[in-house]
Amino acid sequence: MESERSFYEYLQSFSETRSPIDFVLIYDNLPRFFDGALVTLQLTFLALLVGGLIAVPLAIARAYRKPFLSPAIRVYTYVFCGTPLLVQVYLFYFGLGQFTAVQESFLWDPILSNPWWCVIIAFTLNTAAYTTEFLRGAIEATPHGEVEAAKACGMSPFTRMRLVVLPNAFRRALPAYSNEVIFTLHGSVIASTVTLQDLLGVGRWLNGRYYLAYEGFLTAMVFYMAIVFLITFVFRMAEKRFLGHLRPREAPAPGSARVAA
Amino acid sequence: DTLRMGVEGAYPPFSQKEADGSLSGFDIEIALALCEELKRECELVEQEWDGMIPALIARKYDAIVASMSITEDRKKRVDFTEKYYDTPSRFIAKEDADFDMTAEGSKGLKIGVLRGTTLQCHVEKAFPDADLRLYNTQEDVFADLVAGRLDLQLNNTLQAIDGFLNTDQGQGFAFYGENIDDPECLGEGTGIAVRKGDALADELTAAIAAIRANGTYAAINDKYFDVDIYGK
Amino acid sequence: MVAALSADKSNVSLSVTDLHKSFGAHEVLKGVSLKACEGDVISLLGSSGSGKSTFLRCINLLETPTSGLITVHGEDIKMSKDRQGASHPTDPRQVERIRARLAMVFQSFNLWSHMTVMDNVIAGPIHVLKQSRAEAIEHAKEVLERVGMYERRDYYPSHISGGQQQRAAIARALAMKPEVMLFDEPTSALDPELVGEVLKVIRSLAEEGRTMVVVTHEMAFARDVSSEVIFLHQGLIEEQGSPAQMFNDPKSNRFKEFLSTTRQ
Amino acid sequence: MVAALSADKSNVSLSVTDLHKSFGAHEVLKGVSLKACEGDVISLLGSSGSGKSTFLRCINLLETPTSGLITVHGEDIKMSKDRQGASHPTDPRQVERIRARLAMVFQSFNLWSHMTVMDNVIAGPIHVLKQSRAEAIEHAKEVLERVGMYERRDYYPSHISGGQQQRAAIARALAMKPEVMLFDEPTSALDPELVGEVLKVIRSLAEEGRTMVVVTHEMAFARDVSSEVIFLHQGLIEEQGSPAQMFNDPKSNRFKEFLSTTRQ
Amino acid sequence: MDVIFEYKQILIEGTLVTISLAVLSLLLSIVLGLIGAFAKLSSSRGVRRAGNIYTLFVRSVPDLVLMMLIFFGGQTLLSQIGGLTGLWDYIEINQFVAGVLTLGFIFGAYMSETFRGAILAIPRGQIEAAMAVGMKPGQIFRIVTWPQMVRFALPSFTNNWLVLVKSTALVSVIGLHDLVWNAFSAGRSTHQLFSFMIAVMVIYLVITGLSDLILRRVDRKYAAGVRKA
Ligand SMILES: Nc1ncnc2c1ncn2[C@@H]1O[C@H](COP(=O)(O)OP(=O)(O)OP(=O)(O)O)[C@@H](O)[C@H]1O
Ligand SMILES: Nc1ncnc2c1ncn2[C@@H]1O[C@H](COP(=O)(O)OP(=O)(O)OP(=O)(O)O)[C@@H](O)[C@H]1O
Ligand SMILES: [Mg+2]
Ligand SMILES: [Mg+2]
Repeated sequence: MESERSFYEYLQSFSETRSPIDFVLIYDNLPRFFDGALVTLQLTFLALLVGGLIAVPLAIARAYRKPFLSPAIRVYTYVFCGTPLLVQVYLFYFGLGQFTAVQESFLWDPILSNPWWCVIIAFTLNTAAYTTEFLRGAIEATPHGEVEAAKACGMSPFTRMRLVVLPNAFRRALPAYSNEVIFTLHGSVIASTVTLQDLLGVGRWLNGRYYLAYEGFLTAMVFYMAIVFLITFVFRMAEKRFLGHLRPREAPAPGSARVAA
Repeated sequence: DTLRMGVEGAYPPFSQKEADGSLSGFDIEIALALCEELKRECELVEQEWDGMIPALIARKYDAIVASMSITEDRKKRVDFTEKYYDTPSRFIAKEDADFDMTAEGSKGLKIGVLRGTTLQCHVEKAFPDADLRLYNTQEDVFADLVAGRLDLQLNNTLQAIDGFLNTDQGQGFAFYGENIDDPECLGEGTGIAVRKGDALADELTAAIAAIRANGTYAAINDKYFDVDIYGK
Repeated sequence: MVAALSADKSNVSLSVTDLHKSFGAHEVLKGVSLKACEGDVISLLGSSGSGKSTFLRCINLLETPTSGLITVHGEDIKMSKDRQGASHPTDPRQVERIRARLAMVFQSFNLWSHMTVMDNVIAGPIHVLKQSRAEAIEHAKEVLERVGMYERRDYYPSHISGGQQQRAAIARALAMKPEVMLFDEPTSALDPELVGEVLKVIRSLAEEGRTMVVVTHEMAFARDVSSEVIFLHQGLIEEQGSPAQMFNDPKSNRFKEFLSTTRQ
Repeated sequence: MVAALSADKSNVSLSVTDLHKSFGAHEVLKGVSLKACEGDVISLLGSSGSGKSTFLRCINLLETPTSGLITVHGEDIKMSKDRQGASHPTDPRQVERIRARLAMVFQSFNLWSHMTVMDNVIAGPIHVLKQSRAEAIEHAKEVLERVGMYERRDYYPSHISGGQQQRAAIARALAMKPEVMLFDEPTSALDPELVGEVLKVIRSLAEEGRTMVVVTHEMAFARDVSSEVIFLHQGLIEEQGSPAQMFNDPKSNRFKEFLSTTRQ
Repeated sequence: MDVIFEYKQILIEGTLVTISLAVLSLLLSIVLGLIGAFAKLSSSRGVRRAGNIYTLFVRSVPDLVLMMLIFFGGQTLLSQIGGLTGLWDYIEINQFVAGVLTLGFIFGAYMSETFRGAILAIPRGQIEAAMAVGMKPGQIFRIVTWPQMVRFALPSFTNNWLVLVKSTALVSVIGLHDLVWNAFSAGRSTHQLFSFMIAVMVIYLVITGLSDLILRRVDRKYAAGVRKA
């Protein structure tokens, strides 16, 4: 208790005398930033999860050039990959909200009236479009010989997909997917422009409330950095676990008996 | 040298954008009139509301003429001129609305205000449990009120009348409750903000008095409003 | 041109009759026939581009033959023509069933890169033959030991040497308990010592009486191990016969020439 | 272990003395010496992983030797050690100059994939030897004709067959008018007919009296063409001598074993 | 639709700002990207680390946050430094210049990854063959590395470019009057946000479609010698 008080006092005197940054305000509002981080994480990962699930069948349809379906999906990915997310979110939020027909439809009350849902839908469609495209690339890049080997031992198309093509593609798409996760996180800041109190929203709120120039942004930035480091770490572990076969085999150090796990 | 005035562009009738991209409105014309009075070249710099003060401190411009209320909180960051107008603020809701506006009863009420305004301060203080939503522009607040995403919105009465209630989209909405009385948050009228210690504050205060005296202020006032908005 | 086939042997495991295959306007196989009885080892020789790989790939329908009949253990693979006149297998199920009985060892191994050696070997038995995992692993152990790869069972294909990959691919094929094995240049990329190793494995399979068709450039192997040698030239069987006959007394000029260059 | 070098011949084009090379803790070359006079053809034999490629790559400093002296036409390549004790060439200019006199033909060709065969051949003469374009093209024509690739001069490497790529790589090396040529398994990936073709070119270079060091698995070539054979084993010269002596009367057990497997 | 036509002038102006902003940022990011890529591939550990920190930092912070920080914070900091040291009174960071610098800085980091990957994708043997002929490092870059690198870099480069064009929309939040900003203000003034958002989407699709076309041409040019599957 004692030390905490003195820390707070130290912070106060430090902020007043020696620093252009007001640490006291940041410290006082840390709980809000944690709430904001929660919103950010929720938006990012829910969008990624649902978007990822949508992307798999779409990517398969694209990779195998299903007639009609594939061009239709391409139009979808082209529109969502080719226009700014900011505009997409506004279109869903303010754009659709203008129409009485939309306001009176069954979709309005639980879903479109709520900024959270608008943002989630826009994010999900957006990340699904990107994921579809690079997953398609990974599926198409499956070594032809491996598919033939699967055919040659009599596997059905479904088994081939499940056992050879998809595991292969997922693993190869992993680095690209780590980028997509980070870009989705970066994109999630747009939520703050439609009233959601995500991390940046809290940062902007702090700046707006106390008329500050950078304290809110700086604090948000530190939180974002922490999240990205965490994501990067998780992906590094995943790559170690799943991409073992793509790494060059490290020469065993002399004298170290390597036990196969 | 040029005097750069920070203004907003989405707060009719104080400031708005015309089809040709030019700005108009009460704040805009006041800003131009002050420049003329000071015999300085004038440049208008558009800025979204929540970056207004940071951008001033960052010297993107030298003064803010954007319906900014003079409050104690803001005075910690910037200096103000004397007020150049003073109008009250009031909630707006659907005509038939009926809410419990006590601190406890307002729990979960969806209230929209412009981010970084005195009104944000007031709602946070008076209705801590309300679902406060912060917007980048006043137009977005109205849009969501109409869309039904908000129960109430709070802003300047004059702006609300001309920018909303008297327009097509404002049909079916009305003021709700009385004018807000919260000097601590809402301050003492609307002034022009300048960087701390800038002598420009006094020059502008003098200029405001001058245009009030020579009738320029009245002319602009009458162009936009039926009443004198300077207050007492 | 097609030499007399060793007709009327008891158990015909694989027979191919008058197989044609074109890629666009380019006719790669111009009527190739082959009959392999249980325990036969047929060596397929021929210069680069003569159509050897294409022939093997047609047998298990990785390429669709333009025309011709393929019979595996008495079962004809049914083919039908679509409206454009392109030929297709009629019944995909039948193709899958037949492929499960024909194992292929690819020139470039084609091991599944995201699976360890063990997983490569048990994938077919579990998912195609519907064996239990335990059963498949038990059998895999046997075949891996046979090719001397049991120690390396937990390595990924990219972490083992070429010779080891080749042996893993053979183990994968063996694990399917195939009736016929097709080998496409199983020693092409190996150094002389590894060539010896791999051929030893194939030789031991031959001794067991397994039916095999082997595309090879190793004359010594063709001579010592096979029961029949086929020399393919420009999509046709140029010469065919027992190894003794073919190597000691080649008939066609083209084959003589081929033998002379490979002997340097 | 190092056998007596054929000392005191008139013109020594390349000499390597006591070359060591480690990758981390793994010592790949443990002191290898070699002396090649003008017109010598030295064959380097050895099983996979014995360090043959590493040795060739050290000679033109694509790998930095851990220690040892390399002399090209009387000029020592100067090496110095940095603070961590790692050795580095002292003068990058000298290395570039010496590399221009030593041509290397890589095991995997390494033709520049974005240039046609002709551009591959003239790039070195123009940018390194500072020949004019016309002059370089004229000379390129000569070397391309020599390896029978002039017709294919406008093809990109990916559009010609392996044997043709190999010959283009030889032409690229020849165009530098090198004093010494280093070949790394120049026939490893070819079919028997192409092997013959490529070896014929190398043989004709030998007859012209060019100094060459050739890593090869082709015993017939080593026996017939080279003036000296070196057998490398685990980073050391296990046996060394004239082809006649080496092939007819091998001394070391390891080399005997090696010979027996390659003869099957 | 009429409204859009009425406001076409400011939409056109906004489009021009967006395009020039994107192109200038792209040029800056290419320069920074090449420097970054070579820094990361440098043999000096310190230089390598500097290159890595650059990308790590940019990856860690959302563009918008970085932009706001640089735009508001950077200017304030600059003024404070000027005030404290007395060296300068006020240095204006022009919004457009700030936008170009910020976007260029951010995308330089992504470009450096793109270029590094492309350089690494060149088979080692290609470089070794050039070394074996005796080429100097500069010649190797010009004759072998660059022509091959362009092809490997292009897919990821294209992707970066498309993301960059879209990111210019974020500068509207810091008040630069690009296409999105102008469309927002027009949409709000006329209460026709929906129509203007659709117009913005269409304009963006045209821009991305056009650049796709151009980049495909470049790809064809540098694909010489590549075997088509
Ligand atoms: N998918 C294809 N499309 C077009 N032509 C093909 C295709 N596959 C093979 N060919 C052609 O068919 C011919 C025979 O090829 P194949 O691979 O069967 O030869 P091979 O006898 O196996 O030669 P190698 O010894 O070099 O492996 C070649 O001329 C080749 O160019
Ligand atoms: N860059 C490297 N890092 C670590 N070890 C290496 C490296 N290059 C080669 N080695 C090791 O050095 C040894 C010799 O390799 P080298 O390529 O010289 O063999 P080689 O005699 O040419 O074999 P091959 O006939 O298979 O080409 C091998 O054990 C190899 O694993
Ligand atoms: Mg073949
Ligand atoms: Mg080698």
